[in-house]
Amino acid sequence: MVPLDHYLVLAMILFCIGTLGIVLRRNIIMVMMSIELLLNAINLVFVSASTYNQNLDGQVMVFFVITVAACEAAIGLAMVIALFRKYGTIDTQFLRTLRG
Amino acid sequence: MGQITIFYILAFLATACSLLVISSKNPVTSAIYLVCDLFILAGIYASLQAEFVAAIQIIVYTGAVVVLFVFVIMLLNLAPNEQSSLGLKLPDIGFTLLTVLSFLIVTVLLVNEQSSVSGGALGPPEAIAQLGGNTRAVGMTLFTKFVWPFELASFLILAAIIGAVHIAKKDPKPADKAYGNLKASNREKAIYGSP
Amino acid sequence: MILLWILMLLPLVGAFFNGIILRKAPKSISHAVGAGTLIAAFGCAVALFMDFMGQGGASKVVLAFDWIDAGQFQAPFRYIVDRLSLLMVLIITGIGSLIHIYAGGYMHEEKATWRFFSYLNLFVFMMLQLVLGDNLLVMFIGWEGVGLCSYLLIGYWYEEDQNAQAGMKAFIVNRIGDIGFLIGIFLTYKFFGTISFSELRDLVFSGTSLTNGQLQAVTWITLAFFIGACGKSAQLPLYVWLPDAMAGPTPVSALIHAATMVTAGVYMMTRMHFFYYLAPDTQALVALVGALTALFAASIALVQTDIKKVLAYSTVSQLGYMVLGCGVGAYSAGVFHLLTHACFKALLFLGAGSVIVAMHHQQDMRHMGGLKKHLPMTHGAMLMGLLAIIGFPGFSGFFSKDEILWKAWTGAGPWIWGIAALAAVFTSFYMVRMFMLTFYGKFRGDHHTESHLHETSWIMWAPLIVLAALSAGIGFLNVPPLLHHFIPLGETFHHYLEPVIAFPPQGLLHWEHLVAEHPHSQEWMVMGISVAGMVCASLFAIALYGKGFSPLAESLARRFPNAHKLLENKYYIDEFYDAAIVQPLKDVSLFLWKIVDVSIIDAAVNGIAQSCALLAGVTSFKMTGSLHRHAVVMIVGLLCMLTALVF
Amino acid sequence: MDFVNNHILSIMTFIPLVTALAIAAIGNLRFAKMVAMAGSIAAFFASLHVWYWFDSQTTGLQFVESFVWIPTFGIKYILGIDGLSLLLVMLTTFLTPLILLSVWHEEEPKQKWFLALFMSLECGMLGSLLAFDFVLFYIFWEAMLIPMYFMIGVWGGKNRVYATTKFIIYTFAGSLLMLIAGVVLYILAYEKTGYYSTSLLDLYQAAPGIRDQMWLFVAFAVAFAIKVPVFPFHTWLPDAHTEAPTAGSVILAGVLLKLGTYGLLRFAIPLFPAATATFAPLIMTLGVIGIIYGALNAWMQKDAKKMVAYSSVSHLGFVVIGCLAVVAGGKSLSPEALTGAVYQMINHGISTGALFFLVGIIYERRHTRMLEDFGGLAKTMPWFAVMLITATLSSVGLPGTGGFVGEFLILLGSFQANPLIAIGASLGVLLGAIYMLTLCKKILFGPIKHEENRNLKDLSPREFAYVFPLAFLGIVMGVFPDIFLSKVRASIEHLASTFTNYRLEAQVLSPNPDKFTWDHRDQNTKVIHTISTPLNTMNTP
Amino acid sequence: MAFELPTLTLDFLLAASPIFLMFLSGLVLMLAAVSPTLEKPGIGFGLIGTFLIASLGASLFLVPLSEKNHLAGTVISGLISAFGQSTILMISLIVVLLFQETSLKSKFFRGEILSLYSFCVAGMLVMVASSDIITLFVGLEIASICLYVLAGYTDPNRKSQEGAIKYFVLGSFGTALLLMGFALIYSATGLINLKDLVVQIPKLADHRWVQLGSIFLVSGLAFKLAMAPFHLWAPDTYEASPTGITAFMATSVKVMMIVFAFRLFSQGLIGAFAVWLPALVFLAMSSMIIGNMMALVQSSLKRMLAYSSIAHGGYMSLGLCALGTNSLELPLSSVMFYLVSYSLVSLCAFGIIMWLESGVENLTLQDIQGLSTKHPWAALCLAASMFALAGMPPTGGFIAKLFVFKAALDSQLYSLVLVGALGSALSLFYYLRVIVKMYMTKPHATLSALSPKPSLILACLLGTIVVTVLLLGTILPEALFQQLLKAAENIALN
Repeated sequence: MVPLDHYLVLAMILFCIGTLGIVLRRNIIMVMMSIELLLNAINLVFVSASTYNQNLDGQVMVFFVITVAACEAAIGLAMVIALFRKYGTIDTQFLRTLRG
Repeated sequence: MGQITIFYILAFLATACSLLVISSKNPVTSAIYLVCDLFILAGIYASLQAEFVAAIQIIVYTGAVVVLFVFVIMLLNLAPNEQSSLGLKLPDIGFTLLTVLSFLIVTVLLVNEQSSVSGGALGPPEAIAQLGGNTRAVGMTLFTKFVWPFELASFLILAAIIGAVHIAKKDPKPADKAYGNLKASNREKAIYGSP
Repeated sequence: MILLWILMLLPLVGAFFNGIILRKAPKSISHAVGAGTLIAAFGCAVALFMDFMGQGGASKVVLAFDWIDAGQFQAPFRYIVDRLSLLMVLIITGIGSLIHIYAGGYMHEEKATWRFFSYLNLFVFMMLQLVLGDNLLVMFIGWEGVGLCSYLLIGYWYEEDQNAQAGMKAFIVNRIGDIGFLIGIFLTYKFFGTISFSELRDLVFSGTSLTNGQLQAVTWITLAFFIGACGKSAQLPLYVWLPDAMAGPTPVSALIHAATMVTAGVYMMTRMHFFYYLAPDTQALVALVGALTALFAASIALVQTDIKKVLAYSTVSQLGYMVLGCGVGAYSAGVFHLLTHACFKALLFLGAGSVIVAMHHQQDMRHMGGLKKHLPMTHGAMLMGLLAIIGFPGFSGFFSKDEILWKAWTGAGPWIWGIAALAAVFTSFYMVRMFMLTFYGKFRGDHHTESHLHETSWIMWAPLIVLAALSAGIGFLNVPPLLHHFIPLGETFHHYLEPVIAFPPQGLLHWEHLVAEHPHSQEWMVMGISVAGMVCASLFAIALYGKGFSPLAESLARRFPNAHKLLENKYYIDEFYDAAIVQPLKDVSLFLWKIVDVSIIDAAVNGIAQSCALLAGVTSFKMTGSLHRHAVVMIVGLLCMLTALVF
Repeated sequence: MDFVNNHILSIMTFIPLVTALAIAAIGNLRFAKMVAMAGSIAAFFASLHVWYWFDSQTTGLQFVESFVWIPTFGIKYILGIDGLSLLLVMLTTFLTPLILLSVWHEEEPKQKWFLALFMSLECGMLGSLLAFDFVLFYIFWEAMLIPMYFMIGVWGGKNRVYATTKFIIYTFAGSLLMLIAGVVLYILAYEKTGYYSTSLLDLYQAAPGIRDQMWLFVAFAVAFAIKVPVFPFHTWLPDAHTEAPTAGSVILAGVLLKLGTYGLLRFAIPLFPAATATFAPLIMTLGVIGIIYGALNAWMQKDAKKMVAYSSVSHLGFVVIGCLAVVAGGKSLSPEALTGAVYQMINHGISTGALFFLVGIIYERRHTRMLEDFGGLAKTMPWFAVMLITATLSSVGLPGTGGFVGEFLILLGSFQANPLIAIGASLGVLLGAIYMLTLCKKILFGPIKHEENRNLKDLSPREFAYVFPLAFLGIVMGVFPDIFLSKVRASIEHLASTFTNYRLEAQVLSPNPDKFTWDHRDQNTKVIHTISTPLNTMNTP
Repeated sequence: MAFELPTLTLDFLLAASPIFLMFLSGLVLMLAAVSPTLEKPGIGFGLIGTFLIASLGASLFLVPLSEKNHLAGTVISGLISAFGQSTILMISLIVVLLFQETSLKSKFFRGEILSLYSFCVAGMLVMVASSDIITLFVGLEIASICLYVLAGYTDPNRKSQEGAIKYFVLGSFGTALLLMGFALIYSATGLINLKDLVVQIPKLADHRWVQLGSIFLVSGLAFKLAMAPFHLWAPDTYEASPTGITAFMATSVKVMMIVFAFRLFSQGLIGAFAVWLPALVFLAMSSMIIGNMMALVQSSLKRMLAYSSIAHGGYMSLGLCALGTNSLELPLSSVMFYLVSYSLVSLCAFGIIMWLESGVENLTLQDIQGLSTKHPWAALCLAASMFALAGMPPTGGFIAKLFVFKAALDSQLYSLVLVGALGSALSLFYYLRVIVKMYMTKPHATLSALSPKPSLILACLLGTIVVTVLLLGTILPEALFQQLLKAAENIALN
């Protein structure tokens, strides 16, 4: 049996990678894909914990997380499209008029 | 034994794919790696006897969400220079890597051999099997204990749809576009006096 | 005691009427009110005196009303009526009346004299507070009150910058002394629990002896009060205000800066004599300061050319004598000199005032000369004053000054006596010089002035006559035993004050020499030397200045240019004070304001705010609005919280 | 009538506020002025009522009104008056009508708001003088800042924004420290008494341990020191005074600064006697520095108003010294010095108020306050000269004026506590004369250098009417101080004795003063408060 | 284990009626948007107003006095929920009224926007009425997703889009943090309801994953509450969004998250007090410092208020920090009091800005120079709200601050309170700057560009708010506080 901690550490590693993606990539779509990575890391924790705790609530949670992920993706991508249509770019460098 | 080996292989693959996701120059490539990643994770879920989740991971996540990404990437057809550049300057990157690394170290430091307690209300896998398997058990939970959030999820999706439609729809009144400029010029007029 | 209240309130009423109600009234009315109230007050004083002496002359204490009462501290408006205070009251009201009368003539050319008489009356009121107060605090009211009136009167012609400046100087220098006075009060209260003269006196003279701590404190107390006296009575080193105070109208100089106010220090020391007797160390210092002041001021007066300045330095010098008298324990001698000095110095000042009026406010003796024929009355009166001040045998100054010199010889030794005697010689010289330069020789002023020279009106010379008579005769109140053989009069004045001035039991051993017998030969010798010195100095002065500035006088000045210059510039004391105290203080103040206050304290206060804003500005600049940077900050925050967990 | 008698303090406090609201609602400026004047006079009469019925023999609070305001936290609405506050209350109600008179001629429409602000300021001042509940006091104390802020900021001089911002933030920062300390004290009191109450009378029972007292005292003292202002915290004052309109300066110098010293007497000292005894030398030293420093600074000023402002720093130094003259080896406060301090507060309010009025009067005529622009005004404005000299003399503490009584008693009392301090402070008497007479000389005396000064009008009857009472009172206070002192005597002796009793008690209650811990739960200091301080006639629930 | 379909009780229907009403409102408005005849601002206003009032009424009057669980604990009715719901609804109503009188009227009162607005409110209502992690998450997401759209696309322009995207990206990251926290705690306990955690967590306080999870949870919470250093989205988004939405975000999101924090800290994680307290103290301190300091240098009013709201988040969490050491009731009710007073005041300030903005896009300090001469009453309201935000007596802001300080001092958080006090002093500076500009500076030319329409509704509304805030500082505090105390007891007993 793989200890639960292994799953959690894997999740943490994925979470960190996702975070790095958010921090480093300038392309908004890439940033959003990194967010998906984060959500996957979370799902991994929920699923593994659910199994180890012999409790299905975690898996139900994953269901909702996936739903939310879909919704967020929809909204986010809509925003990206709107932005691109109007200004022709989806570079985060473009989004720096608000500052201070 | 075998389980552990499989886990490590999958874990390695997942990490590798994730790294490729964030490091690929082309978003499409990234998306492909993301799909791979999701599949691998689905494998892990399956190995954890969470078949239902593994299934929706593939169907919904991979089938819908990532495809949506790919679709949008295609739609936008980005110029190459916008695909690859990094969001931070070099010193910042070093700093960030350091931060994230230390974050990881801290996390790993935190790990100890404490075993988690089981607050399980469901019982061992046999109980799940008795209920008719994982999918049915999850379904039952979803529709009894979590019926309220489940219903709410519909509103969530509805809200997302409305939002997405509102965002993506073309501006019905193009005149409005100039509104901001108008306001700006209004102020300038006030400052410099009208000609 | 109703007389006492009337006596005290009359000047106040006069001041009030003149100052508030009669502002638009003609000059004659304000003069009448001013002088009238004072004459009435003098009348009251005389009646009070008669009444008092009729009742045997024992001290009385009268309460007006409560003043300050806080914690254990009490200072009611309580007045002491005794031989000393009544004597002072008589001097103040008597000479005051004469000067008020005279002032009517002197201020004839002024447009509005209500202010002048109001101040003058107020001054008398304050002076009465000073001398009658039974506790130190009531005395202090008068003490500062006369200072205020002096300030106002010196600056009476305020349109001249330097007059206002002189008034301020007087007030501030006096304040230095006042701090000493205040500290004296605090010490007294701390160690004796009361500040009432009568109670302190009872305490000192009562059977219970003072503790060692109290005895030590007495030294400090007396020192502190002496600082006060130095300020008010223009002793070294605080005398500098008095010469400048001559900027005021001459009657003011006569009343305040010669006859009354400046003697307040002497009066106060006499009031506190039981303390001074307990502190021989202080006494020694007092005597030294008195003698030095006498000599120092007299030496400056030798070369002054401004008639009022000469008289001013002369006043300082004479005050030195009085203080010397106090210092050697001869309080009654000091007070006696105070009395005679009040008469002859008032006379001299008023005479000088007449001269000045006649000269159209020309005060420089270099432009006078030969006024005798134009101002015969003034000349005559001033001659009396001159003889009195130089101590011509038979005149008042002779008796009073001689007693002080003799007590100095016996009490403080030949050195102090020598200084005082030398000062007496100088006095004779400069007074005769002044007299000669003014009244004899040829007129040195311009023709226009000469054509208008004439004797002053009776209102001005009448008081002079009275004062001249007093200056000549008042000395006989106290004839020393040595001369009883020639003049069959006793030590009336000495006996009069005897009940008031006494040695406290614990201080007696320091003062045995005062009551000891001394051989008459010594006394004759001391007297002889001073009379001889006086005569020589006078003759020398006549020789030098009898016909104006003789070539000899000028050659002397040329022979000793440094000494002459030093004296002419008053030893550069004013300049010294300015450079050593005033300027540094100003520099420090400027430093405190410009550097400490603005650039350090205020800058620190503002700096806190500014540094916050600066920090925020830098942060704001660094936050470039980049999404990624925002995320990094979040991660750093998370990491911070996590680190707390690990450690 | 019973209602009035029972609630006279509330009535007095809130008449101005109601007036302010009424003024805000009134459109007509003339009418608004009348209402303001009527309101301020009504408040004055109310205070006269209090003065008349005030029992000067009792040590306790009088005219007490008390009800629980926020029961959950034990915050109460307690108004009361004793000797310490009585005089300041009188001063406040007395100055207000005069100040209103001084702005009577302003015809700008927004002047209405000035009046409203001023009346609400009066409410704040009276409230903080009368409040005997910490939170209530704090509310009035802070609320007072707002009208003052606007008065300086809107009606002030050229640099007004800087000055007023500095004023309010500085005071506010200090007050916040006090607020924290007050709340801590309130928690400590709860641990002693077992019930929550912010009533001052209950806070007096907190009796914190010696180390705690130190911190709490510092917090309170700093708050009040800023308000006073004590030496290193004073820099807001010259700015605020210089920029404030005349009316603002008068009330600022007249009453607001006194609230700082009043706070010391009412809160910092009786609440933390042990700390007071420890810090007294330090604060007295600061007081002396303030006296000399303020005086020297004042001497150098070229702006008349700034000069008077620095003189306030100097004069308030005396008051601070008087408040903290701890005698008898730290066991008692000197009643003489305390009396002097209280008296000096009033006197400073009157003399400096008059000075600010007078500077304002010439400013109105000449639109400059620079000393070099004047000179020789005694000739053109004789009554002005009389008033200025009177006010000056009172300010320099000439015997026979109120200033002398106050300064003398302070010096006398503090001499018993610490002769060096007193001697240092008495230098202030000398320096005071120097700069005040310089001021007088430069304005009044000397030749008329500027042609504009030749035709200046003397005081108008209105101006005379608001300056004369102050000048007159300055002299009355110097000659008949007992009128005022008799009212405060009992309270002051009580304060001094409370200090003694309470201080002894605090030492008993802190078993181990060396061990310092913030956590009072661990300390065995939960001794039931047996020796109750005989604070006053009021019972707390 | 038996699975039972939950029965719909009347209790549940009543308890959830505010939520139902708001969802219904969303649906109705969405449908109305389809019909061209119905898509008019007036109708939209009427509809949403009606629904909000109805919902508000339901939340106020259909409250059980003690807490009750419905649907397996996914819905909680009780005083705390009622507090959260009614406050959020009140805020929403005020925001709608504010929009009614501004130039954005035609943009805001459109079917899809109003429907999103309703959903958003509904999501918040769900969130405050639950202690189940899944429900909380879904509610939060409904609210967030709607807010992303509302913030950026009510009046889409470059700035608001930028703000929305930043908000979206960072918000998703924040949600991920929160979720990760939930997940880790779940991994250690296997429990999904905060109430159930009460028993488990104390045993597991040393458990590393619980600790890590707590920190993640706190940081997720901090993100949504806009607490430093998780605050950076707030100024950008607040500045870029239409002011009404900014006002809505700055207040109702705070209410939602604070009520969530109540449940989290006073129930779920109370046992792991030692873990999250340092983190929360760190957040509170940095929020008070950074919020107040950064506000000093802002020239845009909205941005300044954004930083100010960050600082206020710090003050509220100061009260939260007091949880766990002492009794719960006082800290809880103090924070609630703070919330109410802060929300009212913020709405007033934003309301004035909204009203003034009709001619100018992003109001800066320069624009309001000399405002008092032209719009004295608006200036007065803004000044009053600035003083209240700064916590000057006699406003409710002061009483709120006092209560929170008291709660924190009760728990010996001296340094924290000291920082809070110093921050307060600092904050006065920038609040005063607004007043300085309005009252003590000569009008700038831009003042004439401001040409708001006089509005009776707005005047009444803002006037009422100002008076209420003043009353909260003088007469009313006890009346409100008693109610809040009851609510707090409600949660503390469970």
